[in-house]
Amino acid sequence: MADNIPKTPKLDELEKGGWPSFVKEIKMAAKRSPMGGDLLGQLEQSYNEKIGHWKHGGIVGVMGYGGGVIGRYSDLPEKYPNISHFHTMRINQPAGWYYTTDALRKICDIWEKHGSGLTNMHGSTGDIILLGTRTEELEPTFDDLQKIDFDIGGSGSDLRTPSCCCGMSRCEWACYDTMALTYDLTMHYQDELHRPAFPYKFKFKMSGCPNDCVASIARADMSIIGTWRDQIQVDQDAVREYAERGLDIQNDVISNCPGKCMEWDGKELNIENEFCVRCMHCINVMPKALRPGKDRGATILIGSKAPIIEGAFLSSVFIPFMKITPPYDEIKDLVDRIWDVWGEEGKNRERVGEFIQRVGLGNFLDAIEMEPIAEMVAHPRENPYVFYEEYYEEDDGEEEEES
Amino acid sequence: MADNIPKTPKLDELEKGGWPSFVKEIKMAAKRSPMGGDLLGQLEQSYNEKIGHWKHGGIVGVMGYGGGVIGRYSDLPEKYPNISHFHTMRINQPAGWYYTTDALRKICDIWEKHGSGLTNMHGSTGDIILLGTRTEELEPTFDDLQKIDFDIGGSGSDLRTPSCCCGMSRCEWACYDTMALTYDLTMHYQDELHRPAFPYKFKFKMSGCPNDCVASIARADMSIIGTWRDQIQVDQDAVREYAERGLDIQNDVISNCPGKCMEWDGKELNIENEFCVRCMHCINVMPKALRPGKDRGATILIGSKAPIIEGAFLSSVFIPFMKITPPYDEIKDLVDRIWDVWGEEGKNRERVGEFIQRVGLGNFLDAIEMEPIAEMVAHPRENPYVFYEEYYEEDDGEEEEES
Amino acid sequence: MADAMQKRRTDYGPPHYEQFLPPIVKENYGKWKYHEILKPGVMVHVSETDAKLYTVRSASGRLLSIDKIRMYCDLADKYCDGYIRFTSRHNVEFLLTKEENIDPLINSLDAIGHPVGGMGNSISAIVHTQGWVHCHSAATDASGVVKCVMDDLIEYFKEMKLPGKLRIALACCLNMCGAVHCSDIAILGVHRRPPRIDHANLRKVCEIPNVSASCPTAAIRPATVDGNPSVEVLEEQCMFCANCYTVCPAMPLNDPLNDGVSIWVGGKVSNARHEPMFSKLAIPFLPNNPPRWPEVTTAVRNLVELWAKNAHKYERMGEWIERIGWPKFFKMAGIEFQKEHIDDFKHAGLTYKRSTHLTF
Amino acid sequence: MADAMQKRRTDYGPPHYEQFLPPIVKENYGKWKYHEILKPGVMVHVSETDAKLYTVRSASGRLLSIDKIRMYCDLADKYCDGYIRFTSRHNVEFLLTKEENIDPLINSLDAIGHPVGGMGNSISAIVHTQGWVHCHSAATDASGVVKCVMDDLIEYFKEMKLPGKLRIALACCLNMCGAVHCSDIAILGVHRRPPRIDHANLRKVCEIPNVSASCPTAAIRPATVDGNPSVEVLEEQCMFCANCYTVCPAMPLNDPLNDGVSIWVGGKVSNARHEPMFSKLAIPFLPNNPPRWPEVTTAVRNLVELWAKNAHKYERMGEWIERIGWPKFFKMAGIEFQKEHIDDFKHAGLTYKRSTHLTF
Ligand code: SRM
Ligand code: SRM
Ligand code: SRM
Ligand code: SRM
Ligand code: SF4
Ligand code: SF4
Ligand code: SF4
Ligand code: SF4
Ligand code: SF4
Ligand code: SF4
Ligand code: SF4
Ligand code: SF4
Repeated sequence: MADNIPKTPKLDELEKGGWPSFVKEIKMAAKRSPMGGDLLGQLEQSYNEKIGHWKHGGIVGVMGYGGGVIGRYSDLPEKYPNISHFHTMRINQPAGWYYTTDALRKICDIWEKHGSGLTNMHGSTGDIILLGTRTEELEPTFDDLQKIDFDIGGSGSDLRTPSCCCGMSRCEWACYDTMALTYDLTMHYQDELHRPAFPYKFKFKMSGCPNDCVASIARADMSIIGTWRDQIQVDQDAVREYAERGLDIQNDVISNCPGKCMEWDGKELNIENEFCVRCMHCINVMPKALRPGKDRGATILIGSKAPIIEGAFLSSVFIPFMKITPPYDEIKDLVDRIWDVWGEEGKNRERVGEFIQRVGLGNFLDAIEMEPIAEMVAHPRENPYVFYEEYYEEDDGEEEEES
Repeated sequence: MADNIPKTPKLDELEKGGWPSFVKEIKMAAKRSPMGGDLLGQLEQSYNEKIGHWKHGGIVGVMGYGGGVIGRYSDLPEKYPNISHFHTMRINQPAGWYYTTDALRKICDIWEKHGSGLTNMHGSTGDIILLGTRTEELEPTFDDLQKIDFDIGGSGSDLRTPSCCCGMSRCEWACYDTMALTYDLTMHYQDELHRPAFPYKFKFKMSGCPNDCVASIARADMSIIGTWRDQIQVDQDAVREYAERGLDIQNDVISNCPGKCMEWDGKELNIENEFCVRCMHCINVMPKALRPGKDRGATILIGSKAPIIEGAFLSSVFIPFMKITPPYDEIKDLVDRIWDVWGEEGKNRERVGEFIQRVGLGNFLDAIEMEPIAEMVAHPRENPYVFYEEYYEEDDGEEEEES
Repeated sequence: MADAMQKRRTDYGPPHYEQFLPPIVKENYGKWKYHEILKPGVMVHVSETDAKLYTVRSASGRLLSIDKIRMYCDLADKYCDGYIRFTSRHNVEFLLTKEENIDPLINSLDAIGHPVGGMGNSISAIVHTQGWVHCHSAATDASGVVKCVMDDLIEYFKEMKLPGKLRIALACCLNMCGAVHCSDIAILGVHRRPPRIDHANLRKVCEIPNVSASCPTAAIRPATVDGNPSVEVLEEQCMFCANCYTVCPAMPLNDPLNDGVSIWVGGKVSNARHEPMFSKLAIPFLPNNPPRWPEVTTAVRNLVELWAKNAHKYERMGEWIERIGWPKFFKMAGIEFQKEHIDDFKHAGLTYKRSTHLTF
Repeated sequence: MADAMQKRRTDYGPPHYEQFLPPIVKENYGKWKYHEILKPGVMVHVSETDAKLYTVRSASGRLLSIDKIRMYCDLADKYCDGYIRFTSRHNVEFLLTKEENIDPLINSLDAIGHPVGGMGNSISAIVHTQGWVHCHSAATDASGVVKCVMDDLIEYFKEMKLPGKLRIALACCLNMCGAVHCSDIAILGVHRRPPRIDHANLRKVCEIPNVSASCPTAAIRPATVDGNPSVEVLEEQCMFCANCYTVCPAMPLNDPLNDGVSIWVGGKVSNARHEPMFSKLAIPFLPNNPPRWPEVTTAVRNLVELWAKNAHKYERMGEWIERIGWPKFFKMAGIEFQKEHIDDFKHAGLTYKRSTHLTF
């Protein structure tokens, strides 16, 4: 039982209010582990001084793995000796973040034994975050995790822990099995996940439909987002029922349709599917009446990331439509080709999206042997600066390689 | 009478067809001046060889003027001696391109006497283009032009000949007097127009309303485009008349309104003017029923240009609304401040739009002592890279100039 | 020992999700037909087999002690046959097959301080990061600010009275771990003082060419200071991205006098209606004012309420602003437009207003 | 002589427009109330004073001999009291007060080969440039291509059977004298061979540092060739902008084997409905095939007709394409999408498709 719980008048203010209190959580943990008490102390000091008290990084890890642990040391180790080490372990969550209470309890037991008793459920990449332990506890923690079959997640310049929306497990709109694909890719790329060998991090995120409930288009180097190729399935009776129950189909649905491809005459909803951009809005508003088509798969996009350095990117279309079925060879082949080129020619700390922008999408496609298609661009070039690679010479009249 | 008219089987093909034939024009001119004949010959050769036959530039001009003449020499002077010199004179058109036949005939007479007899009515900046004469004819031509009060236009790194739409002279939508402003600015800036002293060219174009019939937003360093601040004037009876005569107000007008601010219940047209973006569409479609508001003036935009070097720009909003009334001091003051800063700090061959982009709009505003306003941007920044210029130091707690 | 090494497994990956799925989910996997939100934080999914699955969503706060997780487990054992899940925004979800368990579960969650909600047209949990609790880069705290903002906005979590979904995210530095760059409202910790260089140690802990190369504005140059090979920073060229610090510990930017928070608006991720959008700068700077960050909570509440009052149904923050235009937004929000709002990074020119589409 | 110099005026500027305005225009200046298009190429403006002004618009071809101008003057004297104007697209306009003069005027114009039209939902004259007739930079001819394209499209000038206005522009090189960058359809002369350097003369006619600096891609480097100080071009870095040639005559790009024409679509200038837009690359290259440029006329006609058939009323080319999406446009136009279509200049990343809004 820890007895180093300090006075924290500032933090105590954060025990009030309707939202769950992280201070209460730390205090609970502090009863079990002295780490909690020192964390409270240091944090209260941060609240007084308006500055954090952690040293910069520090490379620590688990044998045989190059990533998955974030080293962290207090910059006031004398004052807060129990958090002089306060490393984080990233544990690869099960796809879709489903657990049995049994599994969760086992994780808690391990973390009670080896760490601070504090977690993030989950980190924003998706891992289970075990928050705060000492270097010498890393290996024993891993030892115990092995026994319950939980492995370490990604960090550093490696594949990061893939994550996905709940997809088919609980959503009627999933256009492919997000959890199955996530599991499969995670297993297939264990080496890349655990041993940083890329120019920089690489993230996969899988969403079952364009609602993108895992924010994949904004934060994954490869975003795999479900969609369909055929017609939206319409149950006209159910549409009429929505209308009768007061839904203003013209204003709420049709005038919000970005494809401008819907008509409603008070009886029939007519969708010109040829111009539907698969935005999901009409389906979202009338889930009982409309459903994605039957010819389902996913759009593969590439390159999103946070702003450092080139400014933030959203992922951009790479494959407009791909059927997503085991053993997922088509995706894996694509991933391998991308990694080969980026791994070879990417600069240190250059995300794949930045790399593509630097070398040019057209050149990148050449390098991975793919054909350019119009779906990859919002619009063709506006400037006339085309790099033609060949020209005719007088003597022959034939197209020549440039000298 | 010239007798050097060559055989031109290729060009003769261009005497056929329904569109006016420039070949016929050259042939007509060739009957008066041997320049025409040699031009036909050289052009036929270009058509055979698929390449032009003019030497690069050449600086020629008229005494006391630094611009207004484009030097041009044939690269086959032995073969086509009559166009060994073939300079162009740019003559400042009257605002709105109105002429009396008397004035036009006098120009023709001068050009018959001194030049090829060929013209462009007009050049794409707006000048009268007198196409083709010899160096020794420049001064005499100018001499004669003086007598009929036509002056030379701009070329090189100077103010270029301003131009405008017909505005109030023939258009019901003109929100300010484009022709009056054009004349006034042209007269006020005669020195800048005639003596290149800028980093690069500078163009004014004035359009009376957002239809922008002189393409000012695309090709003027300063675009002055009429608009209004109050409500669109609506004649409801006339609206109903349009509807009765078959105009589909919902589909043709309302669903095309970018402000999404119109409603039509079959009887009254309701415009929420607060959200109207002054696009002109509804007015364009129903000119008898709708008119721009009464509180009229112009939006001043800055910086458009063709692609060389930074890529093409459209002009961007600088002053959302300005009353445009003589003596136009507010505009002139703005212009002077812009020219001062750009003239001082612009690089050689850097248009003002490129300059602003290079130094940053915010810094440019500081330099010309203007406040930033939200109307200047399509949206605020998306990246977090703010250059704060000051920070607090420990010792004083006061904001400090950067060291 | 060799034996031990051989037994030590690696690369076995996460447990297969299937073993964690409740039986009803396994049976109806891929067969869900539609869903309905029954009340705040509660929805039902109906399967083609007519099975019904009830979901109760509850705020977790994300930073959880093992004690709390065990409490969750107790509830899941009692009401959900021992199954539980978390969402992509770090809420906890209880999956029920018995409708009558919903209210008792909600009451039990309330009792341990975990409100139910965040579904439909509401504000869900704030996606956030580590802050002073764990990260070396933080320009503000994460959990603390989130707690204050959500305490203040809790009604919008618990009820569904907004025009559409509103997603808030917080990141404690420009690395933006999370989705700050694409959120309806984003709270971003910012530095405003150039790195203070530890000249004595720099060469020992960092490679000078790497440090120089790390700066996107080329503000860092090799220099000799007090006889030590080190670097210097052209302060007027620094925009406080902290990329140099990520690369080199001897370049810290953290600074209590100048660190604080900026507020961004109008981003979105989903493809519903409008294409995804980036968040845009609304308020360049608010001070760090722990423990309750009143300036930040007020600013966020004002933005939420302005949007709630004025947006059309289904219009996300960014869609609403796009319709009314940024000048109107700044006017209505009472935010002064400043130089800081004008982009001056690589694609700045593309953010200038290049048309006369203006309102007055 | 001194006397003569004193009398030589400069800077007197253009004549004041007022002296050239027909009396009806002077009287109703700023008082126009509405207008109506009566038939192709003919409109009436009605004033608040009830005065009526008829305008007849006729194609001039722009390159005019003084003979033709004199013929115009004769017609203007006969039908318009000696007044005449030209438009911003280089058509000639006759302003009439007597309705009965309209048809005789049209007939006289027809007789001298100048069709009437270009008003309302039609194709007006092509804004164009000098080409081989006068410019040193031209990668194609201007007047010739324009003549061929308009001969082919003349029905659309003479009639008003299009969904909206369609503006075509041509420029003979990347300097784009005109409005090629913002036209519904643009025809642009392009070079495709790097400058061929006149090493013997370069130093005499140009300053080497200026030449190097002129290249936006930094493809030009100082070099000594055959003992002459000159420059060399890294050919794979050249995108044929000809900026070096503008600065230095010893760097010509004109080349019969590689010069030709590219086609661009979807630009607009007016603020009507959609904000102004740039033209975008449709066809990267078509050969120069004088005198009738059949590849170009066919390509342009196909684009016009595709748009005419599929666009909604009032939809300009770019608005139509934006609604249906570029992939559909390429498919419908039968144009193969190629590497050349993908932007790779400074803001290239912003042209990538960053959403799942796709059609199939
Ligand atoms: C723990 C976590 C935040 C959280 O509280 O959830 C986190 C924490 C850190 N991130 Fe992150 N990132 C975390 C998700 C993200 C995300 C979100 C995501 O993955 O969906 C992003 C934005 C998306 C992206 O990848 O672009 C993100 C973008 C960054 C960046 C900027 C990368 C870039 O290319 O722009 C850095 C800087 C770096 O890599 O050097 C960074 C660096 C860091 C470091 C390692 C700090 C550093 O400078 O070395 C942080 C360690 C904090 C600590 O002390 O624990 N973190 N980081 C998230 C990982 C948990 C997990 O594994 O589940
Ligand atoms: C005559 C004219 C084309 C025509 O047939 O109408 C013309 C002709 C030339 N232009 Fe132009 N420009 C002409 C209007 C334009 C326009 C349109 C406009 O003014 O509305 C533009 C695009 C708008 C703009 O200013 O950006 C234009 C953009 C250029 C450029 C690119 C400038 C840039 O910043 O991107 C150059 C290159 C240069 O300045 O070195 C250029 C250069 C030239 C030169 C002087 C060639 C050169 O490299 O030095 C051409 C001389 C041709 C000749 O032999 O007669 N011309 N030029 C137009 C002037 C006539 C007049 O005074 O009325
Ligand atoms: C005469 C002229 C102005 C001048 O001072 O010379 C003119 C005159 C008129 N324009 Fe224009 N426009 C003239 C060039 C332009 C240009 C500039 C250009 O083409 O380079 C534009 C911008 C084009 C663009 O967006 O790319 C232009 C965009 C408009 C529009 C907007 C059309 C749209 O839907 O985008 C209107 C409104 C309409 O027609 O409904 C308009 C309307 C008009 C009206 C109806 C205005 C009026 O009430 O008198 C005039 C007759 C229209 C017609 O021709 O159908 N005018 N108009 C120009 C005739 C050029 C020609 O010979 O064809
Ligand atoms: C549980 C969860 C997925 C998961 O595997 O964890 C989920 C579940 C559902 N989402 Fe989501 N979304 C979830 C995160 C997201 C995210 C990601 C995020 O917020 O970071 C987004 C993108 C947000 C954005 O655009 O910024 C997201 C955008 C949507 C949308 C589009 C809303 C819009 O109009 O833009 C819908 C459709 C709707 O609600 O009408 C949707 C709809 C749904 C439905 C109705 C799908 C279904 O039929 O089951 C689920 C319940 C909706 C609800 O909460 O109101 N879901 N949803 C995530 C819950 C997060 C939470 O705890 O609040
Ligand atoms: S992304 Fe689509 S499939 Fe996945 S949970 Fe969200 S709505 Fe369902
Ligand atoms: S999914 Fe979106 S684009 Fe398609 S019909 Fe529905 S609302 Fe329109
Ligand atoms: S720009 Fe406006 S005012 Fe000028 S001619 Fe065109 S429609 Fe009339
Ligand atoms: S001018 Fe344009 S924005 Fe304004 S009401 Fe008319 S159509 Fe709408
Ligand atoms: S956003 Fe910055 S400070 Fe916060 S956890 Fe990520 S890297 Fe650390
Ligand atoms: S904070 Fe960023 S801009 Fe400033 S010196 Fe460091 S890397 Fe350069
Ligand atoms: S577009 Fe080029 S070739 Fe044509 S006139 Fe202008 S500068 Fe000369
Ligand atoms: S044509 Fe343009 S890109 Fe090529 S060398 Fe000359 S300046 Fe450089």
